[in-house]
Amino acid sequence: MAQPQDFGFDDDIVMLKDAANRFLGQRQTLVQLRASLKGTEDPYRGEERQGWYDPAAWQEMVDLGWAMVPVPESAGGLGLGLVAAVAIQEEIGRAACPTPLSSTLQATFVLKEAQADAHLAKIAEGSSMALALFGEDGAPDADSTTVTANGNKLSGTSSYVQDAQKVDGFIVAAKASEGLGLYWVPKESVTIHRDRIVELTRDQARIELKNVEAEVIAEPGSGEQVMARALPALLTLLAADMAGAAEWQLQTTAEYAKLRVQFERPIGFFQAVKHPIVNMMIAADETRSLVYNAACAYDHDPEDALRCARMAKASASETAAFCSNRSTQLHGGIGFTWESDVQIYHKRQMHSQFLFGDASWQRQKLAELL
Amino acid sequence: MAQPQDFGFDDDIVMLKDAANRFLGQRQTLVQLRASLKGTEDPYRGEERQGWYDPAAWQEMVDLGWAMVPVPESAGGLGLGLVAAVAIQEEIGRAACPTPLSSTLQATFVLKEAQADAHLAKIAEGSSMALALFGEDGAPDADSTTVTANGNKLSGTSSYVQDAQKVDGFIVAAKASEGLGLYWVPKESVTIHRDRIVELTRDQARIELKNVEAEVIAEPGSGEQVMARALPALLTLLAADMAGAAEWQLQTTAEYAKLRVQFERPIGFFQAVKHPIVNMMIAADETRSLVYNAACAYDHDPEDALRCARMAKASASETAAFCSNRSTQLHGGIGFTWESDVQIYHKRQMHSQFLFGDASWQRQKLAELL
Amino acid sequence: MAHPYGMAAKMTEQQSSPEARPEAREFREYCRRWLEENRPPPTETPLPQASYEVTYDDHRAYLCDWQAKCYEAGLIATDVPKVYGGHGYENFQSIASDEVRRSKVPYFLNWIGLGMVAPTLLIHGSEEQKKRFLKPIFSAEEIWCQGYSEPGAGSDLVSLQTSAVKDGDQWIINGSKVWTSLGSLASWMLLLARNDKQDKYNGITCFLLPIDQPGVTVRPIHKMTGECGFCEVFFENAIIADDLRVDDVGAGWKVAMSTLTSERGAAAGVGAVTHTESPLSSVRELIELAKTTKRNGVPVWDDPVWRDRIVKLYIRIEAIIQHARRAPIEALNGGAMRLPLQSKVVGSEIGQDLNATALGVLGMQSSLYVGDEHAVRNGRWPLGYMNSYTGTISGGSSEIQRNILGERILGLPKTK
Amino acid sequence: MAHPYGMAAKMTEQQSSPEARPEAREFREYCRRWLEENRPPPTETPLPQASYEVTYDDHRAYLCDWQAKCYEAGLIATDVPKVYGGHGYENFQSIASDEVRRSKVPYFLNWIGLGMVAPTLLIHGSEEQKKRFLKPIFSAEEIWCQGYSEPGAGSDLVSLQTSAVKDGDQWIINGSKVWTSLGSLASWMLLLARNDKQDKYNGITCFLLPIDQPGVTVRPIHKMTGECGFCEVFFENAIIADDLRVDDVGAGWKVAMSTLTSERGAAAGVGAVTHTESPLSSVRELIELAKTTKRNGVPVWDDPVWRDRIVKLYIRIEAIIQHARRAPIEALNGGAMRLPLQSKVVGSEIGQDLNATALGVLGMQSSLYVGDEHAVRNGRWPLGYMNSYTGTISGGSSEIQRNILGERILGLPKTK
Repeated sequence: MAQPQDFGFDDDIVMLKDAANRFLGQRQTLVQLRASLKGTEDPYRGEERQGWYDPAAWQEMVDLGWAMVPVPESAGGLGLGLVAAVAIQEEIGRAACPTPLSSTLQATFVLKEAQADAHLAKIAEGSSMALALFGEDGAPDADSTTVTANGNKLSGTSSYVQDAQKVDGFIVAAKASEGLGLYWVPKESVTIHRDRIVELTRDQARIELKNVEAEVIAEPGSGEQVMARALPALLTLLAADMAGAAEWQLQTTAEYAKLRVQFERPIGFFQAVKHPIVNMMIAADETRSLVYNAACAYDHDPEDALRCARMAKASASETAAFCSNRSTQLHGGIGFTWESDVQIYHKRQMHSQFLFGDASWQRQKLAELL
Repeated sequence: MAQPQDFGFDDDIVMLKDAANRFLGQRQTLVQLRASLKGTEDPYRGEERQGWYDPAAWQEMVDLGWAMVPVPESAGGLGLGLVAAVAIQEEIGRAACPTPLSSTLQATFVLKEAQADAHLAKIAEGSSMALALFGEDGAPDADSTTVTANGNKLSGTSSYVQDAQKVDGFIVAAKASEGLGLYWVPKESVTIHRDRIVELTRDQARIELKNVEAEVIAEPGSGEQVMARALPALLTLLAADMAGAAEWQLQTTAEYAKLRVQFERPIGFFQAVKHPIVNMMIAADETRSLVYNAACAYDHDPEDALRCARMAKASASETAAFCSNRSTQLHGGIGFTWESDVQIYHKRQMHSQFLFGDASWQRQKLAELL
Repeated sequence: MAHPYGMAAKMTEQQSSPEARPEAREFREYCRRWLEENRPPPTETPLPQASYEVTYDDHRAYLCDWQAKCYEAGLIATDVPKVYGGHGYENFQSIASDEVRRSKVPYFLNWIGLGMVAPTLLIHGSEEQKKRFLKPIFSAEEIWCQGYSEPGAGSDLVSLQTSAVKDGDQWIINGSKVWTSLGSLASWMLLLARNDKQDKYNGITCFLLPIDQPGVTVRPIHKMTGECGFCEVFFENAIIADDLRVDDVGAGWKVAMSTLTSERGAAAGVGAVTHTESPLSSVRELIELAKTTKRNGVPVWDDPVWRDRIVKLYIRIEAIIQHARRAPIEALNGGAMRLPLQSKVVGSEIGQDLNATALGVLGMQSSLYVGDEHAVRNGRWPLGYMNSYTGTISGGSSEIQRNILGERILGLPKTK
Repeated sequence: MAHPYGMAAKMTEQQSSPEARPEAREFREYCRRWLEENRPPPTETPLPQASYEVTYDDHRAYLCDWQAKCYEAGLIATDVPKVYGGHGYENFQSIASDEVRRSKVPYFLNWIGLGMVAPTLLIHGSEEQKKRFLKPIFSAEEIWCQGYSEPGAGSDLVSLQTSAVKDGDQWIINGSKVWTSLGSLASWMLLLARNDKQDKYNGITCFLLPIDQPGVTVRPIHKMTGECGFCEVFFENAIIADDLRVDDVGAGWKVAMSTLTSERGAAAGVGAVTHTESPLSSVRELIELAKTTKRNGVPVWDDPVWRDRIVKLYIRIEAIIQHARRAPIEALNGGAMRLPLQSKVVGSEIGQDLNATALGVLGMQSSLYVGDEHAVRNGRWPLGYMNSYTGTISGGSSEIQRNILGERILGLPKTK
């Protein structure tokens, strides 16, 4: 299938990306996040940390139409596809913004592949939701779930649910005798056990379901296929977030290297600093090009979407690890302090690295396609 | 079993190592090697290249007693073990010296494990021999051989035989119905098909055996065990050679970086040159320490010898690849020319890297021991 | 060992994309058909992997012939005005070069002429120079080499010492050049020489030097592969008429930089194609190699450690291909030069890694070289590995490239 | 965030080797027995992984108690002359420290006192200073911190700006220090301050600063782990009596260097033990982790790609252990300082890689941190990963270490 040479980044989407960049830049969410973290720093004796986000910003994003961007027109959305969603997600990653939008965008693509227009319409109207797919071992397959479905009743625990405290409901993968099914449950009917995690910009939880009444999104037995079709979008969204964060890490480290003086020179003068920063750029750029390609493939050439998405996520995971490592190292002691934003991005990238499978997992799966 | 804290490098062995260093330094074998290569440079239209070595130097080495160093006293040797042999081999590697001694030292340990005193005695008297173990696919197991034994008659072809044109005879691994056996055949009874290889300081050949009369060294069925016991010594000798070559690569590159001026500075001033050279040192030193440990383990703690030897060869292969790459890169155009000795070491290291299995092979086998 | 500009060209290889203009579609169709119908028979001894490695006379004759044909057919100098011997099309050159690469026909021998001299002359040459020199470059009647690097001036080009002294209406040249690709085949050299020792940057002048004269001696240098891929050139009172000077006296550095840093001009301008293997075809070949190379009866591809390493390369190469797609998109490229300036360092390092990985896949079989009957593809992989250092060293080493990227793209302070 | 000298000590851990002297064998036996019999019960909240990460008062009390006991038993200050509070043995300290590490008992809190201040005083201190300060260091009655780094003087230590102005028989101190490990627990600081702004190297003096005085403010800094592992210390007309000056006025740089570069003095001198985990025990733990962590029912260790990566680390760690064996052998060590000067950069980088690899083995489970009931070993691996940057940044970053190695060992020209 012919793909547009410009990845489908038409003028509208470019404007959307610019607007997201400006909006997130102005909100300075991290300043607010820091206030919420006050007193929780110490992992042994600090207060309990909550999954903070800015509800006002979320409402504004809904009002700006971001949540409905990839929702099909049939369900009241803008029908702009993954390329547009990736444009937003990259900016969210660059801002390391805690927001239910990340999970909601992911959920949108699962719902879209399940043709669950009723739930898509809810998203277009401002409802948020997150994916609950994984079992306790965190294997990056939807069929690692240990939740079971008995008719419309779900029981069990779903692990590693992202943004659990921020969303209105969950799309739960559950096993029935006919195979994997996908279900929607409202926040109120589950018990959320908050994980204590390293990452500061997301919350994560195990959600416990005790014979909970659920709405079917994909009938038992069809869940695998729906997830298989949605997976490229999920991997690509995540990779886009990581590409945005990597670009932040690159630019912030380069700026620091221009300002920080040691041995009577800005440290960026020294090749031991300059060359690793260049390597950060090389890594970040490889990921970005692969992300745009993957988004475009999902929208225009679904046959090739999985191959492209695995490449994007594999590259993003390597880039995230490398840029996180170098950004902390090259900031010297400063980047190692709680006060520096460098550590916030470092942790977000560490977390993203493993979500839906790390680089070597993606490569292993990719090899099967070559 | 208790190992000596000094790896068994007693004063005698240290003196032996120093003497080898001086002797090989004085011979300047590479100058003579270059003369033999004259006219053979061009791979498409050059003259045939032969497996040159300096027979006079070899005779001197025999006279100095190097060949008998690891030969047991029961067979007329010095009985000094692998630590002493490694001391010599490291210097051979540092000099990139083409000599039948390398193969002969390896053969000695196979014969020793086979308790083949008669053949060991020949070595003590100045006879040279090489190992013929591998089948055409070059898998680094003695049982990859495709030579078959029918009684004392051998038939088939043995591939990747090192120093084939330099030695008086071969130890051939052959399969009989009872299992693997080891055999000695004189040079005269085989046909040597010289390989055209990249490496300049060794020769390599396929040797063809047509119903050849052979002397049994290890009875059919006992060959696997003999080779299993000898393998740590073979790996360690090779790793020692590579450690010596890596040290040459390190020192030569460091010297060049002090002399070569660009941008009004010796290039070693620039961290883009300085730091990779330091990384060469770090790599070379890791290999050396592991080599001495492996040699000592073989001599004093055979139970642990294989683990130690696989570590040494794995490290040596990584070090060889890295130091070869950096030595050529940091010499700029010069290191890329035929005239530079840098390319001779680069090729020797490339070759050694794969002999008896590369780094990832060693690690795979090592993992089974952990 | 001049910069293999083909690398940049390789990097910009793109997936087939729907042509905007119908006449462009038609031209592509024409190129494809012509190349199919005119594909030359293979040479007796195989051609080297890249055009800058050619040294034999029979290869030279064969390749000059081929280039002349392609020029006649309009695949070279496609966009150059007719008055200078070109074909006068607009924006068709990239289509022609694409098709040449895609069709796996031989590369063009006169790549320095096409890739560097012609673009330089088109910008800086006098009207007479353009009329005199361009056509024989396109048709490969005159082979060109480049005289920039010197023994003491490799990465630090501006420290070159070869002197040019004005003597009436001619210049007297003394000194030497090194790493001169095609030096033994060329009749002309694009030369940088120093007319003023006091003025480092403004004391360099650019000339067109006729090589066949008593004052010029060319000595081939063997590479580590054994091939004589480049030369040393010595000048002892060599003579150049003043009308063979390019641009003003002292403008040489400016002239050199405008060619060296202009990706479009240097790489694709008049149709230089130095490789017909693309990174994508190489990595596919590597995957095939891993699937067919067996040790103990098991394909190397079935070893997850090797597979992982190969897939890593595969992904990076796909990224490079997507770079080419992204580079022209202003909203996504992070600045016009950010991606193009990465192409040489990234492409050459991945290429080196790819070749090194192939040696690992081959294991002991990688020892077998050109001419060995058991060597896989006649030693292509060890040959390719060794030649890969041309990419990481020449035309601005990887170290220099990283300085340039840090300084020009990220605004870090200059190392020197 | 002072240099974790424990790293150097870890690197010199050796395999059990037959003792040359019978009295040494006997002493080792004694240490082993004593440690077995006196192992303290675990703390209520777990101790941090290394002594330079301690910040809580209950940990402080527990560890001071433990150190005092070990001092009484002769495991600390083993080789220090009795007149200074030591035990007066000869070459027994390394045995005692070995056994402390081997037995996995808690580390010693006063590691800066033991590892840096005591060796400095033994070489540069006055007789009075030795008699006054050494014993309370050994017994942990007085905890010490170190005041070298400043906000503007990290890697470039010599550019420090904290001023010391002589006023009668005392000095007035103004300025600030940063990355001060144990800053919130210490009562004394080993301080470098500038007495002469004109003379960069010879304008620095070393002092023993009492922290509990109005002119000194200590502000804890949270690390990325959330722990407050180090402090900022501000001086506003802080006062030091002249008899608390170490060595001559202006000799501070010399004093600092003699401790910083003396491996023996700093690392092992009087028995500083900052970690009880060795690299070898860590890699064994990592292998165990890979064998027990399952995804889709399959142990990660059965994935050859992860196994290969872990075995790579295993080999490098064995090399470090063998380095310690090789370092004293003149014929094999390539020079006395070649291996010791590598230990910090190599050890800290391998440690970082090891922790990062563990996160990969854990996959999503690595997200679970301290206090999460499902976290593997209460978040030890992500905690260890983040804290590993202390090793690669502080006490001379890896970049500075490579300069030192290139210049001091290989004789390359100085970068600065």
